[in-house]
Amino acid sequence: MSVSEKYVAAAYLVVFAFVVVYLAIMALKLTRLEREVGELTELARRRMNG
Amino acid sequence: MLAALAAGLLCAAIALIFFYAPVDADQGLSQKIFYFHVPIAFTAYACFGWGAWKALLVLWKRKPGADQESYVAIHQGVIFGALTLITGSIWAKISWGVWWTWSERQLVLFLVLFLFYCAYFMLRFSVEPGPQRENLCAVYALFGVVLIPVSFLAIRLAENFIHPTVFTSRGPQMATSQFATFCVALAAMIALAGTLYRVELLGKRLDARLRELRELLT
Amino acid sequence: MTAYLADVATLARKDLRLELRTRNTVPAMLLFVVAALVVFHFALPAGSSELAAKGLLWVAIVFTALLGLTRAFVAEREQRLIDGLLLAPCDRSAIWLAKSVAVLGFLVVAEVVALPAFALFFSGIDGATVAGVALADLGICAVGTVLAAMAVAGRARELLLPLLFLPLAIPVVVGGVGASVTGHPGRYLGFLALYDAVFAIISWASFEYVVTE
Amino acid sequence: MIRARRLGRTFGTKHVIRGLELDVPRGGFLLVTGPNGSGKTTLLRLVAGLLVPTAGELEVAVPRDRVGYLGHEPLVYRELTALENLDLYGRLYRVPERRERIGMLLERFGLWEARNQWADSFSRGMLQRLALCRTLLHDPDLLVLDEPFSALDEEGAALLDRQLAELRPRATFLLATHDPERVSPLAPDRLAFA
Repeated sequence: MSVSEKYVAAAYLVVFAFVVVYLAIMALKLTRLEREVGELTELARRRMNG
Repeated sequence: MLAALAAGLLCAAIALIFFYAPVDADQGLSQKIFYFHVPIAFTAYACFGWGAWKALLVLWKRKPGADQESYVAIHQGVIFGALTLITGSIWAKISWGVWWTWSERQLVLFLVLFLFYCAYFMLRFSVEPGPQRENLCAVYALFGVVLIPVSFLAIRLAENFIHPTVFTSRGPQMATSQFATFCVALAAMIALAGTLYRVELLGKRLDARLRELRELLT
Repeated sequence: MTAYLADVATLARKDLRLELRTRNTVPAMLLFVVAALVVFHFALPAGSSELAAKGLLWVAIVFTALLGLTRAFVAEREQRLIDGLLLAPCDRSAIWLAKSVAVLGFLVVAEVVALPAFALFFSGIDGATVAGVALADLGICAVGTVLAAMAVAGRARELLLPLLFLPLAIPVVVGGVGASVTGHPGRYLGFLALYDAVFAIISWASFEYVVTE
Repeated sequence: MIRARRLGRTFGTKHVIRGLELDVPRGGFLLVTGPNGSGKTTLLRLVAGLLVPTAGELEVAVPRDRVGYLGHEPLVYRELTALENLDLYGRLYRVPERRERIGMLLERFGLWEARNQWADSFSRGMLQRLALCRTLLHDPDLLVLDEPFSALDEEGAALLDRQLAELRPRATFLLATHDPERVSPLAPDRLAFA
């Protein structure tokens, strides 16, 4: 791998890394949303029979 | 569906770039970055344009969801802008041995736009959510899209007194095969941006709806 | 149309009278620009070219304008006086035009002192530079007033305005420095005029939305 | 004159006004009461056109130059004199015989002697009177008054009462106050905010 090839690989890696980090953030957000929905359904159930 | 398309196009693009496109005569393998760097730049422009279009809808048609869409689009634009700057500086490192060069117009323009749109977020987070924030962000987004051609012209004018352009690529004349690869790569990038845009927008709408639900219940 | 200009004149006169009464913006800008030029003198090492000094003149002008713009809507904001102007039947863009003219006036007063001081400290000022400064001022005031109104709506006002303003000032600096440094300033003055026209129109049209809450 | 359908206004996440129905005929007098922060001021600012509704519709059948608004802030420049302030607004509202009208109003509200003093030197009550002059300067058809009696001494309040009575037949009123008894003889209908 000549020097420039290493850089090419680095560039593609950076792009790939950004996408992966982005997906990770999205995943975190989804889990938070899911927990929130859980809380709300719990609240609603208590409200219904409360 | 869009996500599947994006995934497919991305794989096709990578395959084409590495196996099909001929190695460039003078720049050798480094020319491969070109297939990623420039499409990312065009995608960033597309995101800013889309953000400005949504901003126009906010001001003109008072569409309710438009402000959020404009925000997410510009957020995508800044992400792709950052990628453009990074891949651009890597390309500069390979081709000319320097991590940053003022002579590459595209790069300098992106630096200006990057500063500008970071200020967009500063503005957005310093104003209370509400009609005024939507108007301010929309107006600023429109200023941004007007700034793109103006600062492109400025950078070109600036070149002959900052230092004459020593080396800049005139955008290599592409053989048909290279051009085909380029188009696939561009389509892949735009599809990727579209997918991320939709995902983030969905996330934000879900947030808003949950907040409403929480209000109703408490 | 004359009614519109009458409103602009009324509002601009109000701003000028307020400034004469309180005298808190123009003196500050005058002192700032001269102090900046002195600082630049020490910032430039002995051997540096004359062109560098010209470039720094533009930096001084942009930051002096920034100082004036930061204070542009302070009175309207502190006593919520913007409501009084918004209630009035005049077109909201008249408020923008009047405030731009007022800030332009303050900036010109500061430059009337700054340019001779620059000629004294560094090197002479040619006609192109003065033309460049004049055209740049128009653009700076037009765009800056809208941004000042935006920044005032936010929390961190003094921090926000420079961030919003500087990226948009880059083309003005390029045009200005180009006009005063290169041999053929024509292109740059043309560019500045284009910048002024484009951004004056978009500022004029968008100000209405910037002030509605 | 003023028609609101499912009117709503939100600040950030706080719904200050939600689903408000309102119908004030021409010449009507609506008294708005309620504790602080219950949305009185928000409603008045919406009607005066200083705020944009975030939900529902609001129709005010009065052009902007026929509306007089008096808020918590007097909306006068502290570094200008009483005369200069009124002259500024008089020009903006294109009031006919501006000088005479300003003189008459200053006289009526007992500010004539202080006409050349800076608003800065005015007491809270005098500022309120100056603000009243500003509100009535262009003889508005719709008067939006947010707690007009606040900071007024006995004499000032009497002046205002007389002014309201005089304008009652030919203007529409929207008045927010804490002691409705003072104005209730004039106000047939009432809106109480929870």
